[in-house]
Amino acid sequence: MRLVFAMLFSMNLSQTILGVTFENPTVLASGIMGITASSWRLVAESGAGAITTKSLWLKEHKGHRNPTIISTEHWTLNAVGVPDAGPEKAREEIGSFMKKKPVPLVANIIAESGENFAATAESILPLKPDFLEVNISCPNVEDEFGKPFACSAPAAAAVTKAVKNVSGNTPVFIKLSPNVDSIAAIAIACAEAGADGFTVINTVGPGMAIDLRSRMPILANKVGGLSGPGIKPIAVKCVADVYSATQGKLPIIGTGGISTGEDAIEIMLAGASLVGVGTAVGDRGVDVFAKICDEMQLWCTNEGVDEISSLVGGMHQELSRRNAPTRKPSHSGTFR
Amino acid sequence: MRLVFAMLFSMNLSQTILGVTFENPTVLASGIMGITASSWRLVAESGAGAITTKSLWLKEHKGHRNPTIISTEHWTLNAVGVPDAGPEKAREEIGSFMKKKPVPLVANIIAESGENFAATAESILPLKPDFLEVNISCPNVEDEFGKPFACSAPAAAAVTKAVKNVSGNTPVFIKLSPNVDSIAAIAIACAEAGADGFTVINTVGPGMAIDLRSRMPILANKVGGLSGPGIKPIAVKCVADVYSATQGKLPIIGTGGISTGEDAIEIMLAGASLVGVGTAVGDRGVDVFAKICDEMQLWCTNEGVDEISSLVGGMHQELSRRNAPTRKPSHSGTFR
Amino acid sequence: MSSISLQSRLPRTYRIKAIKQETDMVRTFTFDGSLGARPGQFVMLWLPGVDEKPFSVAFDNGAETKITFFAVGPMSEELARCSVGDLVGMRGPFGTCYEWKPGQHIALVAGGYGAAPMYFVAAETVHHGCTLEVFVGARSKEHLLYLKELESLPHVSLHVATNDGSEGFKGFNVQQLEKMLEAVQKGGKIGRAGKAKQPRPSAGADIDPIDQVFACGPEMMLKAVSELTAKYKIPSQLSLERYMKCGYGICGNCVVDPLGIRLCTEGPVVKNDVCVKIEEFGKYHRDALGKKHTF
Amino acid sequence: MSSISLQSRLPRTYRIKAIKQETDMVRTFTFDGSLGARPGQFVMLWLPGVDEKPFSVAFDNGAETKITFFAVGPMSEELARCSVGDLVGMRGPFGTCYEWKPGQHIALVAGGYGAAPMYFVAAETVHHGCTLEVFVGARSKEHLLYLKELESLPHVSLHVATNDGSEGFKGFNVQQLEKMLEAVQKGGKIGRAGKAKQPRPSAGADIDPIDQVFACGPEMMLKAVSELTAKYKIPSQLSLERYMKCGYGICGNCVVDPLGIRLCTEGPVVKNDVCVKIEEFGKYHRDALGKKHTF
Ligand SMILES: Cc1cc2nc3c(=O)[nH]c(=O)nc-3n(C[C@H](O)[C@H](O)[C@H](O)COP(=O)(O)OP(=O)(O)OC[C@H]3O[C@@H](n4cnc5c(N)ncnc54)[C@H](O)[C@@H]3O)c2cc1C
Ligand SMILES: Cc1cc2nc3c(=O)[nH]c(=O)nc-3n(C[C@H](O)[C@H](O)[C@H](O)COP(=O)(O)OP(=O)(O)OC[C@H]3O[C@@H](n4cnc5c(N)ncnc54)[C@H](O)[C@@H]3O)c2cc1C
Ligand SMILES: Cc1cc2nc3c(=O)[nH]c(=O)nc-3n(C[C@H](O)[C@H](O)[C@H](O)COP(=O)(O)O)c2cc1C
Ligand SMILES: Cc1cc2nc3c(=O)[nH]c(=O)nc-3n(C[C@H](O)[C@H](O)[C@H](O)COP(=O)(O)O)c2cc1C
Ligand code: FES
Ligand code: FES
Repeated sequence: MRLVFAMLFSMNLSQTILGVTFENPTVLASGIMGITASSWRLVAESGAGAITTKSLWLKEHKGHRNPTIISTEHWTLNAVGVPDAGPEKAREEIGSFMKKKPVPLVANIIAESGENFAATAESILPLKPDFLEVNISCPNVEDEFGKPFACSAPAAAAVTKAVKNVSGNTPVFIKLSPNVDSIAAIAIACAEAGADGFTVINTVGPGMAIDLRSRMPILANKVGGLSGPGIKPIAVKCVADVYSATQGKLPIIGTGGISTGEDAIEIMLAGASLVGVGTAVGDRGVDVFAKICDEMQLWCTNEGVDEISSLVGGMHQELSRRNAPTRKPSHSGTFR
Repeated sequence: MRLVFAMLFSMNLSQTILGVTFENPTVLASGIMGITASSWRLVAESGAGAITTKSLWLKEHKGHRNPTIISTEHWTLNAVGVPDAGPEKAREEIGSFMKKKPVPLVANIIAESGENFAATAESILPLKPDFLEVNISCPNVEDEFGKPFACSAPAAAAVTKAVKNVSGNTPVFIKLSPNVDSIAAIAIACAEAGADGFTVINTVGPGMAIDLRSRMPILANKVGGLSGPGIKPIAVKCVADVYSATQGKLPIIGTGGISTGEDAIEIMLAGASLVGVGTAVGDRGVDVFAKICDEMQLWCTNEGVDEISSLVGGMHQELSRRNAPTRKPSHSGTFR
Repeated sequence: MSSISLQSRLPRTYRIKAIKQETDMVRTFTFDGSLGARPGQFVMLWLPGVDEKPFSVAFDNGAETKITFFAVGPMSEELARCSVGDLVGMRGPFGTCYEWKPGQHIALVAGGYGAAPMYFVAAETVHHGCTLEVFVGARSKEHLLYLKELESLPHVSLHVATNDGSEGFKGFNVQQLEKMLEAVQKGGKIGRAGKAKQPRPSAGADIDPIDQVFACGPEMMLKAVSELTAKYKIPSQLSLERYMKCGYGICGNCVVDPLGIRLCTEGPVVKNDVCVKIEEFGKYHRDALGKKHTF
Repeated sequence: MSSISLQSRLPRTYRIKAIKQETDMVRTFTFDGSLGARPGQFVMLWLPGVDEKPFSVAFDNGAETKITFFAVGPMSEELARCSVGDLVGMRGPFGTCYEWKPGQHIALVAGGYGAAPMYFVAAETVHHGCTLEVFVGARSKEHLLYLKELESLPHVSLHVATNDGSEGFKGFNVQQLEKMLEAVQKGGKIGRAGKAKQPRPSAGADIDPIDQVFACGPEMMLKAVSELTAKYKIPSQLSLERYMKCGYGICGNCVVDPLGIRLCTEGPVVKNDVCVKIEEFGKYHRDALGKKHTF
């Protein structure tokens, strides 16, 4: 199937972003099948253009008890609590993946303080990840650490600066939260602090589901972040906001509810250069990456799009073309 | 069908809240089939326990051009822009409804300033609505008026005070937005300003959908609020937060993604006394109210629940019973 | 959530495949693709950057969809400026459709762009062995629509009326309808105004009873048809229009007094026994703000 | 999103209908209701306020679901404290199931709680006219599970083994399996250890060739079965366990080296030709943090 398509539509999905070449725009989102090198390899073989590790801590970190992940056809709620065995395992798994690297690797790091973000980055950088992704937006550790850094412009900027101080020439992507008054304001603060790119978005909410008979919240953490098809419009809006707030100068990994090739194209039109895929792995299978690529190629071929990069930010260009220019980034840079 | 159920399960769904008796907990949410007395009557005949008017302005107010409402099986996006013909029509329609009132009427008001909220309330109060619902959370007029009042505790409190100054003994429900750092903090501020109850939640996001071929945002307003099944976990979480932040002392109209009797029971367990239903009218038909009531009765009968009010806040009671008490309202009063 | 599977609630853009200039104010667009619309149903037509409004489906054969529109205001005038290849969005189909039984003898009454959906009805009903009396009316000759298409159908007797008599009967098509209903009642003959194509055996002789009447056009015409068919106790189905936004029953803009029914959902095609209970029918309609306007 | 319609990913609580004390450490819960599980599949069992973990379905007849568990740690000990009427959540069914052809001659190898899912397999396979050689093993007599249930089935030859010889063959059930495979290969006879219920005509005489071997139990037993069936070139299906959280393929906790397959999705029942490629099989597994632990 994959092959047939691949042969029918020879359109090239590859792009080079900040010096790194991606065979296609799909990226395994952090926290999905993201624990071991074997897992990353299978995902790469299943068609992903790049993989992202599960968030990595400076020290071993326990997650929440189960249930940690539940879903319906409309939404997925998760509060895994970012478990991690620590840097030794990270070195072993990333090291083994890099030895024979099938696709670029994005190392996602998390910490409870700016210094520890920097220290975690330092512990990972020697493994030569292609990008660093800084998770300042996890809604599932508020218990331990309070509101995510991504909810405050100064805090987000401080973490960005701390990581940039040690990151050398490894591009640093800041992973933003949709659960803020103005994601554009946060993006501008991070950009001024030196961010090289953004991952937009982390999970939405958080939300809660209750079991009627036991009257108990189902998640052990009681609340968890929303993901899946239901959040796509929020992801598209956030990507559009960040793109216009940064005048499209910084690459964005558009993530949130992407399940099909058309979803991927939609979020690229909003401003994403790469497309993160998480929850859809559970809905369409691990070969969702190949499926999305086939669907993108089919669509692009039918519509006569021969440069995948020509899609990036296409909505903004169309709006200005119709001289209904999108508001110049006002304080909020939000679309109106 | 309805009748059959009604006869099989004689369990009583009625409650009296702030002196007003509701035959069942379902309430037509504002903005859905909410423009005329004829519309409200049909909804009442279709089983709603109460109806809410479309948001009413002090003066005629134009909405957005179409497309204003779009949806998929996962989400509905709307940016109607709160059109309203103004107080004369409101008086005519509400007046005609009150003449032979089948169910309680909640008058939903909106304005661009605290004074005008008060003025709008004064223009409506003579019509003797059962509750006033104050829409400080509409995401679709930010263009005209900036961030909703519901996004700032002082602003929300100021509007509440202004309305309470003129509302006499008509209960005032403040309609809150989920798109804030801490809905609990906003609720506490409004409660201290005299709010008699809350409607939780208004739409989520906002979000955006893009047409791939034209590369244009589909909504004329470019962005719109999310509603429907995909937002239920956020609504349930927000209701739980507001309930615990106000120690369950103020009634809540739980609204957001409610389509079935089990959804209604879930949000009541989170702390809602009444249940708003909007988007589901488009998915299950205008008789969704009767369907939800039948499903609630069926469930309650099977589970031996004979007092509908015993469901309200049931999750909080269960959590304390298991002495895993829900965090006492911390600043954020958020569940962890 | 069955309704969802039956209709698309998210517009998808299609390229205009062909444009036909019907009269100087009327055009027909043809799109590749079908939403599976039935005669009488409508779609929400979206002109990106302009507006989105309801339009009756003028034809849908499962492969192509046609829309016929009058250029009368902001959106329709923009539509009129579109060229082949331009993108127009559609979502739907929405609303009720005309209902008939195979072999029935049906009178179709069309005014203005109503001729378009009526042609769609005619094409489908003759498939089911129905015979049709089609009454098409317009101000004058040059405003008549879909005559050729209707003539091309079998089992169709065409009755044309123009206010100025520049073609066919001078007056309103509803007057012609009334003549026929009288004749039918009396069991007597009627002189046929307008060219009755391939007259059926009974032509000129006794007219078979009319099983039902379908009408689509200006509200005053519909009102006349409603009263007429009520008087003659003949079932009729009328296509009523009100200001529409969502098209699927949640915004409430198309609700009519005093029934509270939504014409995007319980309509646009409404049986006359319901129409007669709609007090605002022929009196007033509401705008985008819900304000009343008398006809 | 087909997968969703096939499984529930949101736990729903059921009241425990019956509790059977199998041994002092093992209980079986019966729930009213079915998730439509096939033999070998598992459900995520949720004890509200405690934890949620994977458990093999011990029986599902479309109306009732049974779970058999060992009280060995925090969650299972809490489970053991539950009484009839208590609420337990279930979501699923998840994972692969055992696959067979009607009329096959299948050897089932069960260790520990593996006897429970193996009884479910046995009950289904005999329905399809299969004949079974069931090898049940345990430390000693009092830890043997599901013997009565297995005996109650037709076409089942039961082979019991205990490490201490307190019942049946003294040693491991895999040794008995090996004896049989040898015998089959030689086409020779074998003396039957354990009580072979209603011996089939061929009993004591030549054993019909074994078409395939199913195994569920401790990893070291599975490893032995894997090597044995590879050596005798008999297809086998083994139920492998790894730490599981989501149960439907997104958390990645149950992924095995070096294949990267998820045992909640591509497993738990894995064909031996795949098992032999899993280098960590029999060597190590990972905990909730992804840290390796050797067996
Ligand atoms: C069920 C239905 C089917 C229709 N089918 C056709 C058709 O096949 N061909 C056609 O030319 N027109 C059709 N219309 C009318 C069409 O929707 C537009 O009203 C028309 O194109 C004029 O819009 P405008 O913006 O160009 O002019 P405007 O000046 O905005 O409108 C002129 C008049 O049209 C009516 N109108 C405007 N907007 C709407 C709306 N959103 N919904 C309903 N009425 C409106 C109002 O009475 C207004 O006074 C239909 C309307 C409905 C409700
Ligand atoms: C596919 C599958 C089917 C299973 N079927 C059964 C069954 O039918 N009956 C039964 O008694 N047990 C079964 N288990 C094991 C069960 O899930 C629990 O591991 C067991 O109940 C012990 O959990 P605990 O919290 O009581 O003790 P713990 O001390 O937490 O666990 C004891 C050991 O069990 C394993 N374990 C713990 N948690 C998990 C987990 N979430 N996923 C996988 N392994 C875990 C670990 O190796 C741990 O060392 C199954 C496991 C899997 C993966
Ligand atoms: C089970 C699960 C675990 C996740 N873990 C992480 C994580 O460790 N770090 C992180 O930055 N994001 C994490 N996320 C968020 C995803 O990377 C992604 O941003 C979000 O799920 C939206 O994308 P989706 O709708 O495609 O899943 C997780 C999401 C899910 C569903
Ligand atoms: C089409 C539409 C129009 C709405 N208009 C209003 C409004 O005028 N005033 C208001 O307070 N809320 C309005 N809302 C929000 C709803 O009242 C409700 O809070 C929200 O849709 C969540 O509930 P639901 O998922 O059941 O629709 C509107 C929602 C929709 C979908
Ligand atoms: S158009 Fe919205 S209800 Fe009819
Ligand atoms: S348990 Fe989550 S991937 Fe297998």
